[in-house]
Amino acid sequence: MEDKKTPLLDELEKGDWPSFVTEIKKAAATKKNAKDLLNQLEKSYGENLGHWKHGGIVGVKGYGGGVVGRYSDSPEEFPDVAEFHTVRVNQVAGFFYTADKLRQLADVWDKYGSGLYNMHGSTGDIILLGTTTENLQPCVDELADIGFDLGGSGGAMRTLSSCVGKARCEKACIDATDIIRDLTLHYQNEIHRPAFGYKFKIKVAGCANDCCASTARSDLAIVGTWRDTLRIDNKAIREEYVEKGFNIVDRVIVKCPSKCLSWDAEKGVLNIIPEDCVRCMHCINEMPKALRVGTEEGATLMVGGKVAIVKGAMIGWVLVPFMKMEAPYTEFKDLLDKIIDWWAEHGKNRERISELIERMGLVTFLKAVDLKPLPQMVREPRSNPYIYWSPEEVENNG
Amino acid sequence: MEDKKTPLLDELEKGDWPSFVTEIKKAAATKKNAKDLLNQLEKSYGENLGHWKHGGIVGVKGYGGGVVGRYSDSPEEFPDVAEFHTVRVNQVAGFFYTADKLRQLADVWDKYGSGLYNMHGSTGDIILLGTTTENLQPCVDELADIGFDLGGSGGAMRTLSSCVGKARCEKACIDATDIIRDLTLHYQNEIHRPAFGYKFKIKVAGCANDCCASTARSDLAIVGTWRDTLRIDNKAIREEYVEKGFNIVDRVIVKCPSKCLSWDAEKGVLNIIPEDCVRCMHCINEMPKALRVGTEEGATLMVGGKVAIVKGAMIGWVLVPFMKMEAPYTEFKDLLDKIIDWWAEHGKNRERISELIERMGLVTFLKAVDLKPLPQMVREPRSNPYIYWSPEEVENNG
Amino acid sequence: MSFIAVEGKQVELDEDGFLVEPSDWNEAIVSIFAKSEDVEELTEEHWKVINYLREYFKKFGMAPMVRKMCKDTGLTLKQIYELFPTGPAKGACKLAGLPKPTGCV
Amino acid sequence: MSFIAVEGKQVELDEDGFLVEPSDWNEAIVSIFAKSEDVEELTEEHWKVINYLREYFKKFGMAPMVRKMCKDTGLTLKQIYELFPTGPAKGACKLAGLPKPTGCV
Amino acid sequence: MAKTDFGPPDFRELIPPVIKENYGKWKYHEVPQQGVLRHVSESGAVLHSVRMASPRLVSGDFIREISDIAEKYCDGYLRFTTRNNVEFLVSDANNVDPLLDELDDKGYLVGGIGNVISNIVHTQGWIHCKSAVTDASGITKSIMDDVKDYFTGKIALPARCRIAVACCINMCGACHCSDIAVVGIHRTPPRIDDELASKICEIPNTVASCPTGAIKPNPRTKSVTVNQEKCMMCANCTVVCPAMKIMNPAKDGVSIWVGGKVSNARTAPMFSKLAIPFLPNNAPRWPEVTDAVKHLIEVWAVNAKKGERMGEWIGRIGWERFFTLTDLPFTNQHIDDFTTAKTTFRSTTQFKF
Amino acid sequence: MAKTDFGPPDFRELIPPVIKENYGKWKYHEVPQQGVLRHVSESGAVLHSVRMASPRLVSGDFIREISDIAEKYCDGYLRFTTRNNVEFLVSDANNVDPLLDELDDKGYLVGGIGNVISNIVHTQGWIHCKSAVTDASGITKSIMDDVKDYFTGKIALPARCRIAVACCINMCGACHCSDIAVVGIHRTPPRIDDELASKICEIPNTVASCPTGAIKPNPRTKSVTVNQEKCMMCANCTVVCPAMKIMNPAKDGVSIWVGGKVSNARTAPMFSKLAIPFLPNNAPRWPEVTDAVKHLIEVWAVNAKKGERMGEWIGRIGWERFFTLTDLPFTNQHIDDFTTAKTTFRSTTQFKF
Ligand code: SRM
Ligand code: SRM
Ligand code: SRM
Ligand code: SRM
Ligand code: SF4
Ligand code: SF4
Ligand code: SF4
Ligand code: SF4
Ligand code: SF4
Ligand code: SF4
Ligand code: SF4
Ligand code: SF4
Repeated sequence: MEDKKTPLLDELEKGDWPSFVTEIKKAAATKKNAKDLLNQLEKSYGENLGHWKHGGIVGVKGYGGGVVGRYSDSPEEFPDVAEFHTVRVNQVAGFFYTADKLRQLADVWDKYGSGLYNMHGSTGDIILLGTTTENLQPCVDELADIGFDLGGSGGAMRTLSSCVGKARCEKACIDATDIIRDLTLHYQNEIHRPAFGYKFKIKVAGCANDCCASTARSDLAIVGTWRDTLRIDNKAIREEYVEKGFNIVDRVIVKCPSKCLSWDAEKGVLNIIPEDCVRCMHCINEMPKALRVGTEEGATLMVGGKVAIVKGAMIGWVLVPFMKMEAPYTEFKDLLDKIIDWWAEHGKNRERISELIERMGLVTFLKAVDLKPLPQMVREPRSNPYIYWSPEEVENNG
Repeated sequence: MEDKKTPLLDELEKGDWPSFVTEIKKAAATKKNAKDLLNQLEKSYGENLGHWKHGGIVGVKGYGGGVVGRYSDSPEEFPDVAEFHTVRVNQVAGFFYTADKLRQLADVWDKYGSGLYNMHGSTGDIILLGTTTENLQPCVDELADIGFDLGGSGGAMRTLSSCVGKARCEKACIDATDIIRDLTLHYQNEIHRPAFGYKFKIKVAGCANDCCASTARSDLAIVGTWRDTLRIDNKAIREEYVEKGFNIVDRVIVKCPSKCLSWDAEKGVLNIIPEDCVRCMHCINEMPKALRVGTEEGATLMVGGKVAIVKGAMIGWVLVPFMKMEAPYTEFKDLLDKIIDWWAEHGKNRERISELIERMGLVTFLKAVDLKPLPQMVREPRSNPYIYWSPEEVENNG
Repeated sequence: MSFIAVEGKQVELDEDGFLVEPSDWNEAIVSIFAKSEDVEELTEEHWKVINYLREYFKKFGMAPMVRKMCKDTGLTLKQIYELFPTGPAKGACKLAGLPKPTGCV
Repeated sequence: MSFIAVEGKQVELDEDGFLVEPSDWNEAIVSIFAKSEDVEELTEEHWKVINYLREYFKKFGMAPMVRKMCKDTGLTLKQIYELFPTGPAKGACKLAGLPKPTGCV
Repeated sequence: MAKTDFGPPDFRELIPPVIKENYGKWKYHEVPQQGVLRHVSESGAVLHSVRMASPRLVSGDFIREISDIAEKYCDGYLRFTTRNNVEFLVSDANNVDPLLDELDDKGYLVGGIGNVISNIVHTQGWIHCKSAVTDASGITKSIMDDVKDYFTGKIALPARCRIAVACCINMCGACHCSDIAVVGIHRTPPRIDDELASKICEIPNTVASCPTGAIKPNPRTKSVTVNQEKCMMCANCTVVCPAMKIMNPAKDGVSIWVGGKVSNARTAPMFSKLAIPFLPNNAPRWPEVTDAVKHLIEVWAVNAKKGERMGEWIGRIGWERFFTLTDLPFTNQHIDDFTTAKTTFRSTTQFKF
Repeated sequence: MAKTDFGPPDFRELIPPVIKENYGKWKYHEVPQQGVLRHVSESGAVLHSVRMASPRLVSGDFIREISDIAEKYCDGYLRFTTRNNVEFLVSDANNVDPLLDELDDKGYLVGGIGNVISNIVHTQGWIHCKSAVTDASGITKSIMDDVKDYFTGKIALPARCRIAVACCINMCGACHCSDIAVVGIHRTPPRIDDELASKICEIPNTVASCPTGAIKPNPRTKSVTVNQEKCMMCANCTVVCPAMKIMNPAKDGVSIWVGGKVSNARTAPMFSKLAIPFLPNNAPRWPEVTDAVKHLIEVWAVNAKKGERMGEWIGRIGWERFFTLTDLPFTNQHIDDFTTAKTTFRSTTQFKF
């Protein structure tokens, strides 16, 4: 292997932000495939053209997914990335690691792969970047030895991820990390053996700040919320904020979307109309030392988040305004099973659940999963007069 | 003709609001068809069912529309409304009449019709309610003698209507009544001889209060506006409003949609950020004695307003943010001709212009009528990545 | 509903004077309809329009839009009204024996 | 790309080991593929799945969705994996000579 | 050939001198009392307009009576408003009170200005339209009898409330942007007379008329078929094809929609949204409908802030609160399923319980 | 058979004792300095988290180095954030400053908390994805070099600004809800290898993959055809059918989108909207793209009120003003023409000149 020059990529070693090129070079010092990755990438930079072939269907025994196959379209030129498959390894909930655990992982990957990682992939997996077909099975076997299992790919339930949740966040209304751990274990088969028409993603955010972008990126988002009133410590408001020059009116009162807050400057008291609060988190975000989420905790379930393909991007829609989330999450799992069942049954190839709901109608979906229509589900009721009446409804109404 | 009882309709003579039943009865005193109208209506009230047949294609010489044909489905039972066509008579701009003019009208209609009127129909016409096929031509001829012409029906430009405008409103930025009079005369052929695939409505509102619901109800709405700054008389604000207890902050400042107003209580001065004002009219509406529209007057053109059939209701879309409207309105007519031409050329049967724009794309339409894309035309730019690039655009951009 | 006698046969018309049974149409009926629709004399031009309408309907199952009809026959709207004073829908379509146009009113 | 010898003929495979030329498929190839896909012995059940896939593809121009395949063959997903340890897409479809599934990954 | 294409009478010849002289020069107006507008010109000239309720459907007697009144107090000048009220255009301020007295004597209602319920915009109904599910005039009369104190200003409201009534979803009254809209609806699909259709139906037009694509040609019968599960009972096909019938007196009914507006004041114009999918079509006085309308007005009037129209109020409190406060059930029918349905789904965790 | 279906390691075994003990009991946090979070528990216990930038694509050396650092200051405990930063979980407050010093010495950047530009969420690009129009890592590095002072907090911003980069419109980085999104795009339609397609294309799937219905089966060639006028160059068909190719190095490019957000704080989540339809794909440093991003940030930073994110700012000033202030052209491409396009048209006379 001659040492090819990479003048274009070298440009990306300049500047203060940590450089992925430098990282690849570090790996390339010992790894031929990392070196050829660099070479092929340099070529792409010169031509404005990627050099990976379409397709790549490789895997390990017993699993239908978890590996994304890749072949170079110029294997003669870059023989060491002729096969360069990535392994999607299910991350630890909350992305928590210890030095030991990481080193174990690095040891395995040094042995079988390129020594390059995405920490983490956009869905949440640890992405082990590049190995050969031959190395896949032993690599996965040794990962199993250190306790790491594969994540999802293909028409499967995808690797679940969450925000840090109750582990380190005072705002968490649900135990996000426990929920994804529990669901991940419960749905191993659905994750590892693709049997759906397309991907199905679940993400869990401890509160409506949605630090894992759950409603934008998951077919089913579980977002923490509360049913009672947020907790107000007026003393702390005064001492930690107002008296220190914090402009509570400009920064909080006028920005409350439901206009349910008012500041009694004389008494130094924050008033709230509890039933009007839409639990947007803003006031709590601004005064974390004085305001806290309520105590009657649970989750709002949002269905249908995804990006543009095929029918356009969607942000998840309210499906269940409030559900208690207590281990073992039976109520949730029952509902999820119904949802997936309906989708798997009626969905076409490569049709996400929101697209199916759009095609068949929200009402049809609600009936299938035994949920009642609620005004919380819509931004507004219909404005067009194209109302469908089932014969039974006509009978019942008059 | 025996005198049938109308117990159900009689119920509608009770109460303080003026009764249409009473009106019909007044006409029925001398008119057999008004009497049979009442009888047939009584039957409808009893059965929850109308008794007019489908269709009715009658008319007068030289005109393709202006009359809505109607036949009773029970001509034996109600012989005097066996034929009961309505005549759509083009109203006077601004709905202005004199006693004399009205009496002339009543004289003709007493002679040939039921003696019943809708003052006015929803499009704006005087609706003469019910006559026979035979009477149509002489009726229309005599209407012509007193200066009344037919309005539109069918696939035609419909009778134009407007708010009262500069004739009686201080807010009018354009001469609404003159505009519809001018256009009505200019487009007589398009109004009287249906040659389009469907109706085309034009309404003119003197300002954004839109007292004739133009953007909701017309394919092309002309709405008065201004380009400079609204006029503020601070003395009047103080004396006519603030000093009389008017809460300017609650009623005006916080309700300004663009938040471009502030009230300097100390100086008694209303400040405006002129370029932020979206000319919504609210502040002017609240303090008519102190605020006035600007002086650089013109109109915003909105295209596509209509109700639900077939593709759902639309509220007109901004097509031209600002156009001077000075007689003889040549710039406007040139544009309108292009619009109608494109629509008549590409529109399907019963396809309104907004539906055609929806089907072919706003950009296609803009190109056809020689208008440039402007951010004012949209609430927001596209959020989906499905961008069409014409080969020329690709050449030009890179 | 009413009936007219056409070449000895009773032909049914609807209240607007349109044929109830499309297959009743024939040239004799055209002459009768011409009178009621203020067409003084049936010229070649009239027949051009009538034949065009019949063919269009046969082919597409519906009447052409007025603009299309003008384009296809080469006649202006004004000429159409000169030929058929009661207009394309009430006049021309009736003479052509088409179903009564039900477009918007 | 690579080639394998099947009954004396060179058959071309793509990098994933799928047939490049669908018409090359025959029963001998199934046996060869079986080995690379960890299928120890081709049973009647295997053939049931293979034949089902081929017929489905012929009829609809695409592979069935996994759930449909389970329903139609009466096999559970678990059983499919027992028959084809590398799974329906990589295993069963390959043996059936279908184009490489390109669904989502 | 008769005279054609001359257009309507010129309004310039039908306006009072004070308008002619001050045309385009009006400076401001005030409302000295409900039902009376006082417009003041830059020149100092003053015009009083007195607004009187009209049933819209009027007789020649009515036309002559208002003409007489106009002659008596306004030199014969009067106009109609875009909501079908009558306005007497009084040039001589001294005539205002006598005019008001006479109107009062005769039992005419005066009002309709500002934060009130003005006349209902409505449609033809059984009086003249073949498509009518219900009678718009009858419902209008029944509602206005009930709410007339809001017209005359006897009871105050937070803002104007514009009501419209349409006898079918063609909505000739343009209900789609009204504070409260009452719309006749069908709830059963159309029935087809195949025999008639084969003679009379312009099949491509009928197929194209269906918003949901429920209609397909049926070459066998030379007619069409309707897919019952896709049919939303809009009746559009029945407008196009006389062989399709949808009237069903036992099942048809009335729906109520709220929160629309037309003006650009404060907010953009808004569509009305479904509040009550079905009420019985109970002529001659539609008690269920009038009660519902009154109820909606009252809940709004009590809860809205000053200046908030129905839609603005709902915009502030949210639809979930609207359904709670009005105690109306939220049903399958409220959930949109037409072409842009997904844009109506709630894509935020912000809501009220 | 290998061990399967056992799932990931249990996080409970990988969290520091202070988290174990105070799990679910955190009371509040503060940010003593940029890059450092100080969480305080109801019990009074304190945890410091130090956030460090990561390129996401890292080597084994990096993994080992951060492990070493974690061992030195955090008993080996660390985590990654949902935006791929590294967080050292420091139980002993005394270790915070030494840790910061060591990171500084080693040239690592610390920051990313609060009203800053945190790490860019990005995708695989030419490094691993067959669909990549551009290289996400390269663009990310180029942008972050330019804006790093916003990451470290050296320059203040009105609010957080979340940037995402995706190498194609599949948007694996979920750009669709970002304050600023950079997305690789095609501008020419796919080319079909009919011969290959006839062998390999699952035609019904390919036809169904087209958002605009531009693809039709071609029975003659046993392949498909693309209607060029309907094709929006989305490349979805090329994902489904290997016989369709769309890469066009000379014409492909980069688009920029703005104003999206994910959190429900204050406003509902928002989609990003098109700001710049096309910039050249100019590796290795994409100067046109970095300039545009910087420009957008600067215009926003100068004009937004405190606390206003990109989309909230634009919401207040309006898109017409956005285009004026940023001096960006508004083009045909900005006007939506997909399925719900009409809901994006402006239905009010309220706008700014
Ligand atoms: C690796 C990863 C990007 C990354 O650099 O992090 C990725 C990479 C690919 N995505 Fe993705 N997606 C990744 C997260 C996402 C996300 C984000 C998320 O999951 O939160 C999205 C948006 C959310 C969503 O699902 O809607 C996403 C939306 C897509 C789509 C569009 C799906 C849609 O319904 O619109 C495709 C297209 C497809 O499935 O054919 C796609 C397809 C792909 C493919 C498989 C393209 C292909 O057909 O070859 C990419 C493989 C690249 C490779 O060679 O490794 N990827 N993809 C992410 C997965 C890593 C992980 O497992 O953690
Ligand atoms: C008379 C009038 C209602 C009234 O009581 O005032 C009316 C009556 C009819 N309208 Fe209308 N429309 C009337 C104003 C409207 C308006 C309001 C307007 O013009 O401002 C609208 C809503 C605005 C719009 O055009 O979108 C309106 C939207 C419709 C529609 C639905 C059109 C659509 O595109 O969605 C139809 C259905 C159709 O055309 O087939 C329709 C159809 C009809 C028909 C012709 C139904 C029919 O096919 O027989 C009605 C005839 C009733 C009759 O026998 O007299 N009418 N119609 C109004 C005309 C009077 C006049 O000329 O002044
Ligand atoms: C007479 C009339 C115009 C005409 O040509 O006939 C008219 C006349 C005036 N309108 Fe209007 N509007 C008239 C129909 C409308 C309509 C159309 C409708 O209701 O169908 C609207 C749109 C309603 C909507 O938004 O749905 C309308 C929305 C307004 C507004 C904005 C109201 C708002 O805040 O949303 C104003 C401003 C105000 O009231 O301060 C206004 C203001 C006015 C003023 C004050 C203008 C002026 O300075 O002279 C006039 C008297 C006030 C009044 O009646 O309350 N006018 N006005 C119409 C009377 C109808 C009636 O008999 O009730
Ligand atoms: C560490 C992390 C969660 C994790 O599990 O990894 C996290 C942690 C916190 N977030 Fe977050 N957020 C994290 C990603 C997000 C995301 C997701 C994203 O950016 O992709 C969002 C949604 C962004 C959006 O809306 O587009 C997010 C929206 C928020 C918000 C709402 C911001 C807003 O006003 O719109 C807050 C509230 C605040 O900052 O006051 C918040 C607040 C916080 C707090 C203060 C919560 C707490 O009390 O501990 C945490 C530290 C603040 C910080 O980083 O600024 N976090 N936060 C993520 C750090 C990512 C990073 O490295 O930069
Ligand atoms: S989503 Fe809420 S609970 Fe989760 S990390 Fe963010 S602020 Fe904390
Ligand atoms: S959480 Fe949001 S809605 Fe509730 S009071 Fe605070 S700012 Fe207002
Ligand atoms: S639309 Fe404007 S100009 Fe016309 S009457 Fe209403 S307020 Fe006056
Ligand atoms: S017209 Fe409307 S936008 Fe302009 S200043 Fe007045 S209230 Fe504000
Ligand atoms: S709303 Fe319907 S029923 Fe009423 S007049 Fe209009 S078309 Fe006729
Ligand atoms: S009633 Fe409406 S939805 Fe039903 S078939 Fe007719 S047109 Fe279609
Ligand atoms: S955004 Fe497109 S090119 Fe980038 S990783 Fe995802 S699928 Fe591949
Ligand atoms: S690139 Fe997209 S729009 Fe074009 S043909 Fe392919 S799928 Fe259709």
